[in-house]
Amino acid sequence: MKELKENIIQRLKTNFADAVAGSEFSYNRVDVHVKKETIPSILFYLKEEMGYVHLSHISCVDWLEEGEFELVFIVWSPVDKVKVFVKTRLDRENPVLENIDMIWRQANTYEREFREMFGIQFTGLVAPDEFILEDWQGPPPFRRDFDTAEYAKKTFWNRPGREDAQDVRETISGRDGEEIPDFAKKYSR
Amino acid sequence: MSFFDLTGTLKPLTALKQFGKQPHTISYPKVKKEAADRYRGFHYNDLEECIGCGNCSTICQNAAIDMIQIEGIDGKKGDSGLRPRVDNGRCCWCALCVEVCPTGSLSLTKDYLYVSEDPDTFLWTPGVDNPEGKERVSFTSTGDSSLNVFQRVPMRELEGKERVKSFAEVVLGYNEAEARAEASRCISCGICTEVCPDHMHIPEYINAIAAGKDDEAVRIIYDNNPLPEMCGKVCTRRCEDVCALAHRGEPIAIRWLKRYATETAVTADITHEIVNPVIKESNGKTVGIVGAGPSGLTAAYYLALRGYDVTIFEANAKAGGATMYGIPKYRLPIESLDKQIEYIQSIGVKIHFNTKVGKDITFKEIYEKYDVVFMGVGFPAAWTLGIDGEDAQGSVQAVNYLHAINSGDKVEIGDKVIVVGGGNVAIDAARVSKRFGADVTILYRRRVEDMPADWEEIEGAEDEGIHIIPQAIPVAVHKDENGRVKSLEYVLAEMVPDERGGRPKPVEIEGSNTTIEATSVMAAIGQMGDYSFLDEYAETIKVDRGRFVVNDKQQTTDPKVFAGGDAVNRTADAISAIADGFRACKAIDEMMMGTEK
Amino acid sequence: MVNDKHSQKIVDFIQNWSRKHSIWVLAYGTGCGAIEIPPTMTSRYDAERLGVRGAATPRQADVLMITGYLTVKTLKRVIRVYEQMQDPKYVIGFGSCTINGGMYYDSYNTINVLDKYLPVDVYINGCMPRPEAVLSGFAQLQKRIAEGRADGATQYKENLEWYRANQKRIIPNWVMPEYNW
Amino acid sequence: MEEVLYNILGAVVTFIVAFVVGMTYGGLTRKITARVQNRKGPPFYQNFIDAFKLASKKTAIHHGVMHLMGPAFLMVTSVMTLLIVPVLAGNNWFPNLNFHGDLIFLLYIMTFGPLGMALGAGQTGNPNSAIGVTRGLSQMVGFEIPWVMSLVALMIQYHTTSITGLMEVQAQSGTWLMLSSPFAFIAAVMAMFGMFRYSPFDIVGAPTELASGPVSENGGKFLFVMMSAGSVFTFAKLTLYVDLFMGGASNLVVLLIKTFLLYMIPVLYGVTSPRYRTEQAVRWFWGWPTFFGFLAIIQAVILK
Amino acid sequence: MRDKATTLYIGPQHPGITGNMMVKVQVEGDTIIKARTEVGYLHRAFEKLQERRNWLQSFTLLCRFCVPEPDPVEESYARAVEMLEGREVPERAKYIRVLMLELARMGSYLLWYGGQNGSLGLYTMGQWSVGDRNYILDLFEELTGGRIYHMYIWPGGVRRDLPEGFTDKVLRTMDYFEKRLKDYDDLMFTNTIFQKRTQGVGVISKEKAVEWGVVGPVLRGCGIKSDIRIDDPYEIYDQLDFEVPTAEGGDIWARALVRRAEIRQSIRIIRQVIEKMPSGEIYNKIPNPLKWALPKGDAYARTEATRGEIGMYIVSDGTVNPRRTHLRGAAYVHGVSLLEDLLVGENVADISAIMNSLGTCPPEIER
Repeated sequence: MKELKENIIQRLKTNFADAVAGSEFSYNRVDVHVKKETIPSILFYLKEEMGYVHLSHISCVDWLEEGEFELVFIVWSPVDKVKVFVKTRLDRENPVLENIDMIWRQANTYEREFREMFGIQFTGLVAPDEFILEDWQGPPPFRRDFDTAEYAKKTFWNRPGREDAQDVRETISGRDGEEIPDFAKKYSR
Repeated sequence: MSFFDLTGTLKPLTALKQFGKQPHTISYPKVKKEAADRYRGFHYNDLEECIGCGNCSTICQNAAIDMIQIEGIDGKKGDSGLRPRVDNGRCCWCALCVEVCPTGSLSLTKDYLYVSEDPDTFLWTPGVDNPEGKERVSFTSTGDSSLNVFQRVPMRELEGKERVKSFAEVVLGYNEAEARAEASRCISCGICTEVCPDHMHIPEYINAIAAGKDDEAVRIIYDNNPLPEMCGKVCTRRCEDVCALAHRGEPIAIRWLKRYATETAVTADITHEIVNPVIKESNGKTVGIVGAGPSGLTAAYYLALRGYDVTIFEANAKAGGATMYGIPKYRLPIESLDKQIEYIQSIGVKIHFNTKVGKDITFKEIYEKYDVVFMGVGFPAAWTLGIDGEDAQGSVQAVNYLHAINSGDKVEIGDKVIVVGGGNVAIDAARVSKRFGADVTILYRRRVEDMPADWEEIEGAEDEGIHIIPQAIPVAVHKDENGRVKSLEYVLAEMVPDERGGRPKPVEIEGSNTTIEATSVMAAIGQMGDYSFLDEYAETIKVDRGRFVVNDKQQTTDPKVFAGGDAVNRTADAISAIADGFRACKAIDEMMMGTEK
Repeated sequence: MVNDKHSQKIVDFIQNWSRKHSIWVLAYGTGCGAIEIPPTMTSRYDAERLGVRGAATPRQADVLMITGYLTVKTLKRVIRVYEQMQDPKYVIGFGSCTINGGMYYDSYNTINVLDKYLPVDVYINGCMPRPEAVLSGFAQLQKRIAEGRADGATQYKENLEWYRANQKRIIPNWVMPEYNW
Repeated sequence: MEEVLYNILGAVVTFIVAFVVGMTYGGLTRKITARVQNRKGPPFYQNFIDAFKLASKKTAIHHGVMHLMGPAFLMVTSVMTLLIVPVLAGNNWFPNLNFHGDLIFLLYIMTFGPLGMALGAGQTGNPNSAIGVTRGLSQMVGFEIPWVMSLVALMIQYHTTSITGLMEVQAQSGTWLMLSSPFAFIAAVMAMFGMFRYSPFDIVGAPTELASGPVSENGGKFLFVMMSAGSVFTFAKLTLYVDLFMGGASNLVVLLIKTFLLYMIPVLYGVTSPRYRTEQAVRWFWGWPTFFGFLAIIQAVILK
Repeated sequence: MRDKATTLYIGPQHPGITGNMMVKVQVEGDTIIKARTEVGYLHRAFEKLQERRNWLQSFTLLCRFCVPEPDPVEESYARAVEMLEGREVPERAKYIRVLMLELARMGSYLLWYGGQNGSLGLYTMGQWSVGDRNYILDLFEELTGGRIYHMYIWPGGVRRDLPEGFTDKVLRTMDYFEKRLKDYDDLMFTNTIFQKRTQGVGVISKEKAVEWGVVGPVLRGCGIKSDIRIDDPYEIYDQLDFEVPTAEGGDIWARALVRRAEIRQSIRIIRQVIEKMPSGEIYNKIPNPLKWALPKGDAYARTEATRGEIGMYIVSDGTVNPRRTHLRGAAYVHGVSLLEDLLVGENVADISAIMNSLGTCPPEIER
């Protein structure tokens, strides 16, 4: 298994100059980081040359603090029985990636979702604008800077009758006269 | 597909045989099928067992549980007085609230039917609105399934045989991983804070430790306790008694966690750096403090932070009072205490050592020189046993013995020591004696479980080979010809239940007199105050039953004089003294700044 | 004769009785609660015993079951469907989500309180309500009908403006025919 | 004059009986289906409750005149059929408009209702209705062939185009036509599957495909009218079959037994069958049923 | 009507739709010339909500992803968390998990029996199988305390041990189903009309299946032997003896045959699991859930569900809340692009049947 995994990384590295191996795992998983320009070619290579015929998943992670989106393509080979995670980072301000739905057709659905939920543009993607949301006016909702609870509170109504709820900590500190300084409050639950 | 598929046409018709069979329909309104024994239906809360910790409310990802005040349930120590109310318009019956309930009072029942036309009737207070649920409880929390971690991270200690060899600290303290693990057990309810005399911000600093922010934890701790490391080692930690987890498991090691956090600040300088205290500009007011015990130091520290000019008069050569001289060094190393006092001094508190008020300086001088006086004088004198032969050589008071040892003096105790009493002082004296190679026996009037000392201390003593004779009342000390202690005679007692409902009383068993040999006898049955230094002020500053009379702001009958510590409160422990000092500080500040309400 | 009080009473009684025993539920699984509808309707619990059966289109249906949460997108359709239904019509709120948001109280895409947008006759507690609970929900609705109190549709008409305002507040692109009852 | 009044009264009675029997049969069907489906099912009078409820519903659907006329067409068709079919031989309470050639007239009138429905459904603008109606008409084309062939065979064989004529034939010979003209009977029964629109020929109003098809825009009172028309029509058709092939009935009990037994054939087969697609259904009707129809005609030509 | 294409809206309110979604089809006569799925009616933004909840609280949302068969989602999440954290699961818990998963598989297939036949008008089958499914739900209720939402498989193991006499009950239920499945076969699989309606409808070729990322019974119905339980074994599936049925043809009929065989394999697995079930711990307890932070990193675990591959991708930034959880729903692939493509050229009457045979489950698509 170990040999096989090293072999995969080696092959990808020789073919794609920007491929960097990610952390190692004890189970059947290989991580490869590439630049976003390489994504279509490396996926095509994996599918056509190495037998990674099944695109298991595409995921997108918003690393707000780092100003980047991470796209993860998980492909699977029924022969090697190894999952290869191809990861790339996109600039959060201008997230553009090349469309890959000619390699795997189901990628189309993922791309539609990411376009809607994260605002990532896929060049060459042909699909209707709206996927899940309808007449959505806010920012792409799955970005981490969109606060769903606040939006829900503002937009939807909550049933009244629960205003008499009390905080346990406040009740007790009110009873015994404890004064919690402000810098400590963030550690209250 | 054949031209005509006879089987395919006729075989399905065999389904018609079902017509003759009894249908398996449950005629629901007529026939009711009981829900499974583990069904997750409506909540039921045992109101007696619930302590209102609110953990259910915290874990609920739907914000369905509110903690509310209920008529007939008042808060008390260890009980916030609040009870959960479930919004069934939010609940998803995941029963996480059951899994995290520390007392196991909350459970789900087999009842699931509720249909209403009024959407406002879906707010239920379990246990109040469905008292009948008690018999229908189905999904409960057992110790095994509970998501609370009931086992404390064990504290590493020296072996019993090892530790009697020296005064090295017995408790080794948590390392980082242990502290994080222990801190993350905390459910942050804050019920403990009410019991703490000083109302320390316990959940906050534990959470800071759990989050890996030790510095923050130290800052939070120093918010109202200037001697936290001392507390972290020797506090009586009543907080742990009411810990929500203590109901079904071991309480959070609050004391050890405090110790861990404060020990990360290795020196006074580092402490200063971490706490980074904001010292207000001098406001020109002066405060005189009698006694550098915990209460005096606390008052001094916080008054100094508020810009007062603070001076402490201490009779002994070192500050710390009873914590310095009463507690053996294997529990509280002298370096630790020094570090904390150095830190307090570093923010501008002046301490005059070896200055006994009443002898080296009169109380009058202090009273007149300072704008406010705070007295944290403690209980310097000890009770005696009041039995025959107590004047024998080798018969000492345990407090005095500890004081002498902690001062570095040598005391001749021989090889057979008997300690009378069951408090911490008794155990301390016994364990110190053990470290000097003596064979130590403790006599106590009541049973072992009645001993007021910490159970950890008692266990530690037993580990070290100290023999405890419970239900033994000393009657006489026998002297040898040199006037030295030769033996102690005691009588066994039986516990008689108190008719008025109090705790059982020991009653002597006639004729059970026993005599054991001894080279020294130590009495550890209590201490008392010495207020002779007051002189003419004894009239204005009233003393009642051996203690100063103070109001809830620690103000004595003389408005200019405040008092705290053992000389005021009945609990007689360091944290109460610190609380007194802190309270006095606030009251003094209010009085001087004119913000008194 | 119709003006006669007694005969009116009898007519009402018969009407309510037949309405009570014939409840056609619109086949619209708006949320996850739809998973307990098949067991309720099929052989084990067999709601048809009580006269409850499915109706394929809103025109034929009496009851609109809101099975759980409603997304804004679905709400738009649900309003449309509700307005297509014929009087008398009833709404059953099914599960926690219809009462106060349930699990999704903080989701940007689901409404929290159903009765702000549609008149609800009966709420069934649970997440998810068991078939028994669903059946007792129907029983409660039957009771309400028999007592002549199931007047959600009338309320909707009377307070149409209020409902409309609430609906339009969260549905940005309002393209719907006028409600003509 | 009196006779006319009696006839009108009799017609009303016939209608009521047909309605009640049709509804009860519907209810019994539901009950029997339920039992086959391993459940208890609704009470047998459930259809009446449903009908009352539908009648008591306010109905505010406006799609135009033709849409309003749709259910009316159905009702008219049902009543006409009912009035033409002799319910009980010689019973004054159940008069009928028998005349020579009424069998041929029936063939036409029975398609009249669906056509009316088609017009109505077309006007609703609901594509489900439109498609449903198209399917209904295609399917009708399917089952009309064996049905017509079967009737034509009877007409050829017994030289009569009236129902009463055929009944008399049976009364005289003492044998039911289902025995003397078995192929015609088989073809007719097979066509009946299509007529009653139970599975496997219920594609017209298949809820899972077309949301109940032609009736999808009809609720409340419309549906009530359609439902009662359906019940009456069911009764009329069953009576017609009984009259044609099972010797008619002399009293109500015999009639009920015969019709019920006949009715159970499509019902029970329907319970255990999925539905055919339209073209499959048409192909089915043009297969074996038409083949039997041919046989019937051949038999008729030979035996005439 | 021939010359003009009619637009049909199948859903969202439609008895034939599988869940709350819409298929907009343009038809000429009865033939579909264009299809467009529209989803989003059930979008609750689970993954967004999970970012606000901690790792344990997130767990309660999982079973809502796909209600007919919630356990594979729980399983995927639990396994992903365990993978990320390196948490061991006790042996007995693994067996109980497999038992749960297989029971859930059976339940889901029974519901499919109902759905597939309902779409074809054979309601008796639905009444039978969905009614019988209650016996499995009863088992769930007894084991987990909930009929539909089990919330049972959680990180570290399972929540409660088997109640007393539970295994006997399971075996009795299995006996019942073995008998009952024969009746189902008589009614459904031998039925000419069922065969006629399903054979040659909704055909997916092998090549297409690979290109479109088809998974689960649909892929096996194309003659490709692929099952995560065998290929990427999890829990104790590699120690069990069972077959992965396949069928040739790629039409509804082939998929139905695969499912028919799989439900029998499930019974076989359940019998084995009960036979081999070891005793011991069921739960490797997590620390206090309020302060349970996972190490930084990501993990992806996948489970074979009745609709295909269900994967859970989780990313932790080292805090108590997930940075990202992302469900790979099986229907995600089948329900949108594949369905749109597959419907073209089919008969309107078969839309519902095709959707059912693909196992389209809209809450899995939009989450």
